[in-house]
Amino acid sequence: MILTYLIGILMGGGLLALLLGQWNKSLPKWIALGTVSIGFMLLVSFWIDQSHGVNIFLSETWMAEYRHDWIPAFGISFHLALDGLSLLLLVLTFFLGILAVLCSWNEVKERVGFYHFNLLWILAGISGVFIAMDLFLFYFFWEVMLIPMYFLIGIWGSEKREYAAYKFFIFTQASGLLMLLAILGIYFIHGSNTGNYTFNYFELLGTTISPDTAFWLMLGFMIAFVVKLPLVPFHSWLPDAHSEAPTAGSLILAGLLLKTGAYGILRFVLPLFPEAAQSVASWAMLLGVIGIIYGAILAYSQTDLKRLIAYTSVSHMGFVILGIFAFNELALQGVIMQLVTHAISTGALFIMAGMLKERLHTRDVRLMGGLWTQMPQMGGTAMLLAMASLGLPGLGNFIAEFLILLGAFKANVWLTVLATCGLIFSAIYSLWLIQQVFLGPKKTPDSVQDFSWREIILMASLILSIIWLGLYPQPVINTARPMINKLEKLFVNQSTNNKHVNNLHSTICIEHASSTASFSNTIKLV
Amino acid sequence: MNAPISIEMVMLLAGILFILGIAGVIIRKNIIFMLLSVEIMLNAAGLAFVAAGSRWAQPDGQVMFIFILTMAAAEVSVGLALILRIYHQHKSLDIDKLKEMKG
Amino acid sequence: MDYLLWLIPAFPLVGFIVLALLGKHLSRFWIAIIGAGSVSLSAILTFVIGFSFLSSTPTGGHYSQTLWTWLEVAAFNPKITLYLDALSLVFVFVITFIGALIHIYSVAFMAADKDYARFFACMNLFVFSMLLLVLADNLLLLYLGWEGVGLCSYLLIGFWYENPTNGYAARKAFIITRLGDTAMAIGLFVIFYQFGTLVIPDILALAPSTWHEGATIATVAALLLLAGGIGKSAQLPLQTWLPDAMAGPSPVSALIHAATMVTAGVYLIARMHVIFQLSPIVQMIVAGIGAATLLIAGFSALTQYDIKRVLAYSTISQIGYMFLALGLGAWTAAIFHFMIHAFFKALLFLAAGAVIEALNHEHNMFKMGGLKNKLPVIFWTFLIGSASLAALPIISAGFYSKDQILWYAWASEHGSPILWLIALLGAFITAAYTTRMMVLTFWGDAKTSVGHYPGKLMTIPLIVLAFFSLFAGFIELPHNFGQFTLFSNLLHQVLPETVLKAGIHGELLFQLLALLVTFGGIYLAYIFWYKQPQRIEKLKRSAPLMSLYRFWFSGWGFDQVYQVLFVKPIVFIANINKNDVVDKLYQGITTATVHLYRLLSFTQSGSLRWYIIGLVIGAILILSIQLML
Amino acid sequence: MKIHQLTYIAYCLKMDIFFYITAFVTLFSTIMVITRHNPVHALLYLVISLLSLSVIFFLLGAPFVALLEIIIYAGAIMVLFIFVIMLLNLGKETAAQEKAWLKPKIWIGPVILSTILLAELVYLITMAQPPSYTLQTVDSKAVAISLFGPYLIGVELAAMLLMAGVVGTAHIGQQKKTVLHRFLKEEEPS
Repeated sequence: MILTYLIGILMGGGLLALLLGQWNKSLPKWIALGTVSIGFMLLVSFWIDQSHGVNIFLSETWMAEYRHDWIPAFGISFHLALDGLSLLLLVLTFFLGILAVLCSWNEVKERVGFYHFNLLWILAGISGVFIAMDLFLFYFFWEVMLIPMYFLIGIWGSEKREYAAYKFFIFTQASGLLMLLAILGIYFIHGSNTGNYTFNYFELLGTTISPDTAFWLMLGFMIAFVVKLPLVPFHSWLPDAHSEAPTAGSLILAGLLLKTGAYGILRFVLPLFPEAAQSVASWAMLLGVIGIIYGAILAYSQTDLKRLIAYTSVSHMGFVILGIFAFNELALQGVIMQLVTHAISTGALFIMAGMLKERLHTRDVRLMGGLWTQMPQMGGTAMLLAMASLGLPGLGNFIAEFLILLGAFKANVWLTVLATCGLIFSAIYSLWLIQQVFLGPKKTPDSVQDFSWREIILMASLILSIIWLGLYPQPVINTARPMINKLEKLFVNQSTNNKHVNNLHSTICIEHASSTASFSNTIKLV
Repeated sequence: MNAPISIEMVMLLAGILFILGIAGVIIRKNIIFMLLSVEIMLNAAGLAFVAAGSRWAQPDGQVMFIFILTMAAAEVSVGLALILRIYHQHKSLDIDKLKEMKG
Repeated sequence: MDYLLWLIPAFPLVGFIVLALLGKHLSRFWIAIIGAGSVSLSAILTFVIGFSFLSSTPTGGHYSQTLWTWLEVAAFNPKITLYLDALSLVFVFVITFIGALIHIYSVAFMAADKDYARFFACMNLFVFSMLLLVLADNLLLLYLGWEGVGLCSYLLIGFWYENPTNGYAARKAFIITRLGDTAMAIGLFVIFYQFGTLVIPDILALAPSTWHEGATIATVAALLLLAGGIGKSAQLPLQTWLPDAMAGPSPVSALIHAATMVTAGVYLIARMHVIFQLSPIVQMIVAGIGAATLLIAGFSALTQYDIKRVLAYSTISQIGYMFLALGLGAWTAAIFHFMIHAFFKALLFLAAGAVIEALNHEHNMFKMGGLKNKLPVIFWTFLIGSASLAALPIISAGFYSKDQILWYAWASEHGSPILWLIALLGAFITAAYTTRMMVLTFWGDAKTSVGHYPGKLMTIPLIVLAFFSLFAGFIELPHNFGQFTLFSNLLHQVLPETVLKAGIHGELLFQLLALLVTFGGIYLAYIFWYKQPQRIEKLKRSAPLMSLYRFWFSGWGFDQVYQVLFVKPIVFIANINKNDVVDKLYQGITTATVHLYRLLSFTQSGSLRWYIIGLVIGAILILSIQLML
Repeated sequence: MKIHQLTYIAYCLKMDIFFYITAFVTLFSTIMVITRHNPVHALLYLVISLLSLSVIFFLLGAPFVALLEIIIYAGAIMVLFIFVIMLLNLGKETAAQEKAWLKPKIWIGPVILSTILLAELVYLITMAQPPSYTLQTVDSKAVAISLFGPYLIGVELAAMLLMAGVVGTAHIGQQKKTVLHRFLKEEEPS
């Protein structure tokens, strides 16, 4: 039942904020803060008693489930379920939700009620996406999450907000429609195979589809998620949306909306179409690597601060694709770590960019410089965040990127080598960001005051979580483990039919024989 | 008394009349002449209907012709009223003057 | 005693956290106490642990302490475990002892600087990550220390951040070392998939059984680790960052770019010596790189006018010696040279710092001079340091460590006359540029007045380091001076003995030859830069020599080559592609639709005649289709 | 052969020629309608063409329609036309204007188009070779029965159409009363 409470609270809070917004300006933000923190507390308490209850190798992955018929005629039911992956992403949603409300405390002046309504409904949409187990419901939340974000960018954005809002909307909507086609496709195929027409995820899992239709359906799903998780050819909406969105908007955009794409692939594309995913794996990994390098090079040349950070998240998301299509436990754990740590580190960078915009009224990096002297605290946090984004060990991002690369190394050696070179480019743009904004001679004439108490709390919570994830990520890995094992079993028995059968003892220990053989012949090829 | 005229002949005549009507509409620039040519086209159509009706000995052809007549009557009346209005406003009946409905 | 092990890195970490968070509010006195105190505490602790380690070597020859499991996914579960054996003991001793001295020195040296707290915070963080690097039991923890050290060198090189050139030098250092780190990361992947674990002792145990000698995978793994080492130790192709790294304060150059960080590569290769032994080709490459770097850096040092850049190039060339020794399989000689080099190079850098501050930030040696009697302490300590650098026989410690490398260059199994000749030429050049430096800074007439005399806090560390630069050498005497090899006995618990060629003798002859060469170098430099400076003028006039001079001065043109080959293209691509070619694609679609709209609106021209003609054309088309079918 | 058969054949022959004559008259008068400059002449030619058309209807055995044609079409509609033309007094100068407009350059294009259309139409009609049955007459009784039988709705719709026509014409035709006042020159909105 907790699942419906979570979404209900958010939606109700949004409406309340909207209604009370008319009367006085400051009430909506307190309502928003209240609703999101209640949700967060509820979730964390659920997670704590779950982690006591569940032992590490629990086979039963689903922690909570709630099902209620919505349109029985078409087999559509209000079906929510929670497993390790969704729990992690939900906690992340509520955590970033609180930060979003906090960081837009005095940034938004006009129509505050409607602003917080949008904010809360985006969060409701996103948490809905993470726990919906009915494909129709999933698509419903996919749209619910999209429209308020369009308003957020369109109304409270900066100069080119209409262009950015349109672009964002058209990109996501068009790909979403393709996904709807795929959903209907699988709905009808399942219906014709088994007679009962239902959108229920668990029943759709087993449908047997001919390989080429499976390929096209998989592509339908993939296009929606690949646009959301910006993979290179479809990424051009991200920089515009980010640079024009208000701080809270870009925080949620970077922190959560990108994750819905990755979550979608993990939840729907891999389990529903394993063979099709396997066949397209090497192409997807190649696109991922291109994304890493292309995003990094572009980030280096930007002059608008938020665009620069946006391109860095394009580059980081390239790692996610590389990890997903490596199909082994190491890479998948790395992907989930990357989702969490990227959300926090890029979210923090965006809050930082928002603060700089509040102080200097510009996002142009060329006009900033030498801010360290006036704002040592902000400089210190920015340095740490830049180090997180370039993957300094001891911070969360390193764990994620190392696991992804380690996992992907087994799947495809040369692509991983190329991806590791991406790390060099990430160093170049992160240091370039710090050099442009904080170091160098002082360019800004007026004096700028450092962090206020609200900002300190904001930043401290983010930094502590990055460092905690960097030094002790085990809780996150344990929560995601059952789901990952189930996913990996799906792909391990896929690969048993190829020629060198890996040895019998369980998948726990690495197959020496197969990896050395495959690895040495790749080397001989060179 | 069934006349020995073959149906294609009549159809041919109707076709030619129709073509003449279209030519008239296209060639002339004065609205009245265009209206006239439209009348010719209507008659040609009516002829074709009646010919077909008599060919199959069905009254439908003639019924259709009657409908064409009523339509023609209504159309001419409204058309001519419009022409009066145009004449008052533009002081000329040149079709190319009426260009306001541009895309 | 191993339960105290975690305190050694813990002290500097605590120092860093306190200074980073509360730095602004503490007074200078307390900042100095915390900053220098934390490292001295861990130095003292190292003595205690070292003493107990040497007196009663623990079972298995190492202390180890597991703090917590860092990560546990499928079969990959690296733990945060500290592992102290003979090799890491030497390194920890050097880091903490010399680190403490440098911290004490910088208390006085940086007194005038406003970012006092930030300096000590970064220095403490550096010592912490270096200790972590050296005490790590698995390669992932080593990698954490490895990158942490790179970060601190970035922070400290760019310490005076107002000046953008410092920022550029700092970024250059970080990115070039990052090149090596990525190669090393790939090496880690290879090793993990070969042995299923990253714990160093297990790897060294499993390696001989998993790989046969000269296996392709062994070569690949060794090459990748070597690339990591080259990046960090500024060896050939990746050495261009060290001379620019002199933009940082002198204590930083002393600690990071002389004693500890740059030798991280040496530590890595020494630690993973089994892998290198399994692929002789890579060992030859290591020796080759060492020899080439020592020559190139030597010649470049000869032409520099900035005192710190001379020392930077000399560091590169001395590390070249260490790589040469590692390549020859003379593991203990390399580590011995590392220790001795740490002493006298730190001394030289600190003394140079004192000289620079005395002449209020004058870096150019040709503008210095006559400081012999003005700064007597600095002069004597500097003299001892350069004697040790030039490997003055018998008295200086440098002789014992470099002589060993020279001897092994000839006598060891992989040694060859060419390598020995290169090493000898290197010794000659080292002697030359050291005396040149001495002569230009201390002898001759004073060109700039001494503004500020170094206080007691700066001179004590210099004296202590001078003492070690003289007497540290005696713990490892060459074989023909009697069997007194304390240092290598200690290290042979971890590193294998060096195998000599059969039937090699006459070490004395080689020592005499080395002696002659060193004195020759000193005499040559004395003549050229002190006795008859007009010879230099004569040489300056000949054009080819001048172009050679400029070539050497720019570090054999590596910088320009890299600028043209790598930096310019990437910057060019980035700037061209500023607003995203792929975005153009989508804008293309929108402009296409606009054009389509304009085309269609042309057909609604408003003239009735045009519509009717359109009707007729339509009719004709339909009829013609009807005809065709 | 019986006498009535002979008269019948003669009758048919005569009838055939008769049809061709009236067809020729219709065509000629329609062409004249299009080419005349003076609108009144064109209109009169149109009346002739309508009359000849009603004769053809007779020949086709549709006496009711023929009469209708004469009464309504030729009688009512054409008279309306003449009335409007007289109202607009399109006399000589419109004829001159028409002559100016009817330059060969203008009508060459449309004429080519219509000849192509004509060619296609003729080819299509002649190509399909249905056996040429003789045409039967359909007297007005049958027409009336079907008019008020199956086509009842059609008739009602036609009635509505006419009513709409009348209302439309009344509304459009309303003249704006221009009140001539010595000082204020304002127009009452129609």
